[in-house]
Amino acid sequence: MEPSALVRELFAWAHADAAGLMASVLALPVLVPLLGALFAFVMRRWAAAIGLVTLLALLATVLLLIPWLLGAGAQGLAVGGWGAPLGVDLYADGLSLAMLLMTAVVGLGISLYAHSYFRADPIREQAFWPLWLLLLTALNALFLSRDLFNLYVTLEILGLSAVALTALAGGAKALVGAMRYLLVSLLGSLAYLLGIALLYHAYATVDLALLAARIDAAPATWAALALMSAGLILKTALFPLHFWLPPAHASAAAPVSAALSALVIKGSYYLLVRIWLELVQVQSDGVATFLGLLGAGAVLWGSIQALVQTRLKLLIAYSTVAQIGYLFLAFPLAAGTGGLAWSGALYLALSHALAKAAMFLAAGNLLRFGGHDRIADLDRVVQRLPLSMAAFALAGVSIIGLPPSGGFIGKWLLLEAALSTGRWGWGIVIMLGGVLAATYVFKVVGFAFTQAEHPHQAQRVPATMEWVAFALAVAAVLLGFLVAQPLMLLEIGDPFAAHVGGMGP
Amino acid sequence: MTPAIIYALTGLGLFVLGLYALIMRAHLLRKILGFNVMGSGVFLVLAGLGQRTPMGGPDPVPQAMVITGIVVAVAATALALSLMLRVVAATGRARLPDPHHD
Amino acid sequence: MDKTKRDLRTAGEEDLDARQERSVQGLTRLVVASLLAVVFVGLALVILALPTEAPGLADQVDAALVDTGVTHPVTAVLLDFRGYDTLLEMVVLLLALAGVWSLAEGSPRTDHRPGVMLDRLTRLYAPLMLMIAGYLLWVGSTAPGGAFQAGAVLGAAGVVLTLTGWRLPRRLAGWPLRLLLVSGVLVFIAAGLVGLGFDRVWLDYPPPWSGALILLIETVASVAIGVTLAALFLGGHPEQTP
Amino acid sequence: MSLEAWIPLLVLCSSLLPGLMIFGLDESRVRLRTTLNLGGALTKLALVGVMFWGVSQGIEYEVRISFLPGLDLALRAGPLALLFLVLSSLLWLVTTIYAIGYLEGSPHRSRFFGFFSLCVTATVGVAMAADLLTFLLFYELLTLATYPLVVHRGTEVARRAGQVYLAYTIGGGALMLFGIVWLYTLTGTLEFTPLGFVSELDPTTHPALILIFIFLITGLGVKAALVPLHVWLPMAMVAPAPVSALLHAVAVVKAGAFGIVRVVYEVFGVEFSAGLGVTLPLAVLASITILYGSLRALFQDDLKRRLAFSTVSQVSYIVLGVAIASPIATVGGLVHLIHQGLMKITLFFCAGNLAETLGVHKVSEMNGAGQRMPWTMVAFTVGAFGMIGAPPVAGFITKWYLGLGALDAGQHWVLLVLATSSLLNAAYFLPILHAAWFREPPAQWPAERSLGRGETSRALLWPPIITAVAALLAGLLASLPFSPLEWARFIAEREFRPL
Repeated sequence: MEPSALVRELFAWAHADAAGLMASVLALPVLVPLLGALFAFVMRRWAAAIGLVTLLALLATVLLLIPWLLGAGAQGLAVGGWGAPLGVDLYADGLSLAMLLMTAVVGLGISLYAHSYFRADPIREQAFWPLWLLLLTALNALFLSRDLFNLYVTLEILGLSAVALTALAGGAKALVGAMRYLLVSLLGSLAYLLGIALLYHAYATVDLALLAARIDAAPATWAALALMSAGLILKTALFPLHFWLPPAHASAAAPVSAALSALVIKGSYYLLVRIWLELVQVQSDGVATFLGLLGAGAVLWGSIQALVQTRLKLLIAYSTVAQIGYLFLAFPLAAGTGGLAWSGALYLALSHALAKAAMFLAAGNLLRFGGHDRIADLDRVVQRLPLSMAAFALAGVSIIGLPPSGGFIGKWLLLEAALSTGRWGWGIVIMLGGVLAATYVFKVVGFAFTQAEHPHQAQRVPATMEWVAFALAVAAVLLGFLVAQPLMLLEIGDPFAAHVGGMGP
Repeated sequence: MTPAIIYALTGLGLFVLGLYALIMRAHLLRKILGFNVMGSGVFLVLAGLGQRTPMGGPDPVPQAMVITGIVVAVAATALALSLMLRVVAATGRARLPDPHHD
Repeated sequence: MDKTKRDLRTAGEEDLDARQERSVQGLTRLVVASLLAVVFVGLALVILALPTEAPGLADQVDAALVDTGVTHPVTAVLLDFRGYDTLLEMVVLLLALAGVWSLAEGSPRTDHRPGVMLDRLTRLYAPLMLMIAGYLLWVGSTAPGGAFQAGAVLGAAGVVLTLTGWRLPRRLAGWPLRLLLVSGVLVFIAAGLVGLGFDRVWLDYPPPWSGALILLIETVASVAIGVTLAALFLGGHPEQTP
Repeated sequence: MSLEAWIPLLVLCSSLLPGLMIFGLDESRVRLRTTLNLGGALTKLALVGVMFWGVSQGIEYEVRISFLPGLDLALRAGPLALLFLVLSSLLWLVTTIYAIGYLEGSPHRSRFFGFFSLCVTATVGVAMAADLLTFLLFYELLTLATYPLVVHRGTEVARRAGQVYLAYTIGGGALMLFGIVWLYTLTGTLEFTPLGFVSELDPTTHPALILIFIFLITGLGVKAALVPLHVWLPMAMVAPAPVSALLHAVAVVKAGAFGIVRVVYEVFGVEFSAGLGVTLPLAVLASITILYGSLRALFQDDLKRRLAFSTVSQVSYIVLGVAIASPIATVGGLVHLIHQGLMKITLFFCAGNLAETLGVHKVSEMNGAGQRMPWTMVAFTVGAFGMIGAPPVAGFITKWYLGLGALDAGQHWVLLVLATSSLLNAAYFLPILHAAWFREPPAQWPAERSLGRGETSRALLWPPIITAVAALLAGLLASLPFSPLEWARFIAEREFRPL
């Protein structure tokens, strides 16, 4: 390059208006945790501090995005300046934003908890932070990407970091759980990737928006959708492919369990919803009904399994299996009710994230306190560890779907979608799941009042760990009061509107 | 039967064979190998079908995707092997117990 | 007498159980195999139904190649068009290493003194591999090759060295090594930021700098990849290695 | 927001805030806790008094917060709400005093009083709810807040009772939610309105409306302990006596009965309900409950269980009054909301006193109790006569109006139910009174304790005396303005289309 050209360029740099910079802000939710992970990896001693600062920065970033998107509507960013189909596009609408916000808030809670949780174990602590920050990177990248292949890479980062975090607990159960989780996750990813291969070779693009415009009901489309959906369903642990979830989620360390149940499964679910919303206009067709039936199966089977568990963490993990089922009820219910059913499912996803994180963290406190998580031997924790028990119960209120809580709003919207179109069956499943959830939640609460046969020596639980669990549970309940704002957020860019493209009739 | 189709069908075959091993084989190393065979199958489909350009030259985009895919697969395999060693150390067996009895 | 009988019976029952289990397994095998065969046939039909000619993105890549600063289309896709993918892919590699390190308690590999042959060969191969890596890196912008290929060869060199008992000096095995490991991703992110000054978005390299930036990224990345691969092979965290 | 909007919120907060503060209090801060409790109760009573005066002057107190799209959370204090509000805030004060005395020195009092306050908060919310959604919200909150009180003792029996209680109430709540959402999809509103808001719907929806009615009444019937949904109530007797008072008189069963009143009058409209043909089955169900409860009570030796089955029976008088669908019966049903509360709480306080002071839990142990604890047994006698329906105690007024209403509506069979029930009431109360007053006391009571200088401590003695006097006055002064009866008449006039 000639010197004069360089000077000209530098001059232009100084006078450039900041449009590129502004647009690139959209990449910050990915870059912030990524940089945090790199620093935490290099500077091991400072890992925890770096992690907490990163989470605060991430929350600030996402909060910054909210007014921007509320004002300017959905935003895109052609990373590298190329744009689809050559380049990779990022895109943020209300749906992505809600998921980003959920990740940042729950992530901050889990981080604060983890800071106390790992304090006595520097080796685990140093290993935890880079993996955890990479997990957040993957989630945010997943929520922002519009490119199916790029999404494959984010899915892999998500899966591998989740597996490594699960194994972090050590011990045979956690390792075996992690191993099974890894195999399942890899299998899911490959099925998804094969689907993408078919889509690319049929339509010469992997960009969701372009695909939506080009796609037609060719055999390749259906095969690809089937492969991708199967892979994602496996990763989301929808009944009957949920077998891997309870052992993994129950055997991990408390903050990891919380992250897995609250956030990680939402990643693949989000992607599935995106693909369906963009590529297939969900009508009341067989596939949607099929997904709904699996969801209903998950609600009932997961709840019943939760009910018969004798270990608290397994109970909570099966509760996750059941709650995942609710998210899939939106597929059949979306026909004719559109935004109502999807808002309901997404509202459930958000409140489940808060509530389930609170539950697992509270369970972690009980585990540390008593040294075990046998439900029948909880031994009067209701007065000995009231804050954690309150966290569990409040989170339970949201999981059950009692008013006022985020879970109630989600179930109300789903129920409204079901009943306004006269689909009683789905409505009955929604109600039944709530009653079963009440039974298993209060099974735990009941034993928290009684005395165990063999009283045990109790360990101290740091106050931070108790307060974080409590705060998340309160947030899950408060989500039931502040309904207008989250719903307004979800509206940005109209993600649930019927798209022009797609294969709908 | 163009070469592209033959590659793709071979890839599919590998995918299915690997899947069989991943599901049915008990030994973890075989499962991990099954995953690798599956992966190779997918890459073969991805790259193979990229040869259907009118000019006959390969489409570079799937090739780049395959490179990315391979690196991801290598990374995943490394983690899987490492985890397997830990599982063997912890349980004394290189196979997964029945999820309902552990 | 009784005892023998009981033992025999038990053994017989166990045998029966095992046989039953085997037959169940056989049935499962059959079911799974036939299901997979159906999947294969279905997908094969789908592939056969694809048009025999498809331009893909080859033409568009060719058309845009002049703006990338490299002449090899695959490298252009990897580092420019879909550079974001590549960045995340390097993150995957790093993540795998972080995961392996979190799992392994010290190095699981026991050191064997290498034989004379291996020892001598290593002395010969290691520099050669280094050179090949350099070549692959350099040629990547115009012909097949590039950071990952170079990194793979570097990694192999590292593996060979490791096998012969060579270890990173302890004072380098701490943060300097980790900094080297993350350098690929860091430089990639940083290079992406250059465009911001030219009113371009992140990872959009300004045209006159594009080729140079890509080469920089590739160079650092191939070293980082090579070191990561070698470290993955070693398993445990080198700081904890005896 | 205007002053009128603030008062309903303040009524909620007057128990919510002390409740939340009490949770955070250390167990030993007895005086501060007592101050918070009584301060909250008195404040609430004063605020309710202000609203009572205001409503009688025609002011409606209302506050709304937007909730779901198209749906608000709204509190409104109209005449019907006031009926329940006055009852619950008055009895809460009395029960709080009693509970402070009853639980003196026992563990976990902060938790107890915290949930106790939440319970009352939920109850006043139920009273003031201006639509079905708000109603449901507080109704479920009530379930949650009472659960820890039911299992308070932490025994295995208590835990089981809690499980049963929840199974019934949560199941009922789920049915209600189902019905409410269904109703909302038909009407687009859930606002309570005198004469109801569904009568304009297309006749094709009437089968759906009947189902919705069934869902709502079933959900409410759980708390109102309609047979066969009453099972939880006798089991919940393991809880401490103040909790029994709360369940039976102040909050829980009342919330159910009150909900049935709301649904019949202000969702469906009583005349429209009658037109749908759902009131007669409801009246039959209520009658069955009345007779079944009384019959079961007859065979209970455990005093609290006998009282519990008596509640099952008595609460259904309210439902019966509603279901007869005549203005006069309505007056009887509504006024019984108050009357039953006053009488039943008296009886439970007395039962608690006997248990605490003498260790007497069974009817068969009550011989001569009147000689050992005369004031307690006087109060008990007043309550028992009220239940039987003997004039001049409040219960007589109820039965009188129910009977008149049945005649008015031409449903003569109800008279038979009332007569039978009164006989049964007499059959299970009079032997107790006879034993307590005319039999010789035993040489030694099961577990006698000395509490204070009188027959028992003052905090335990005054509450039943106050409520017994109130029950007596409600009967004696029924024709004065602002008596429960007059207020019930005032409401009934609004709920029927002027002829």
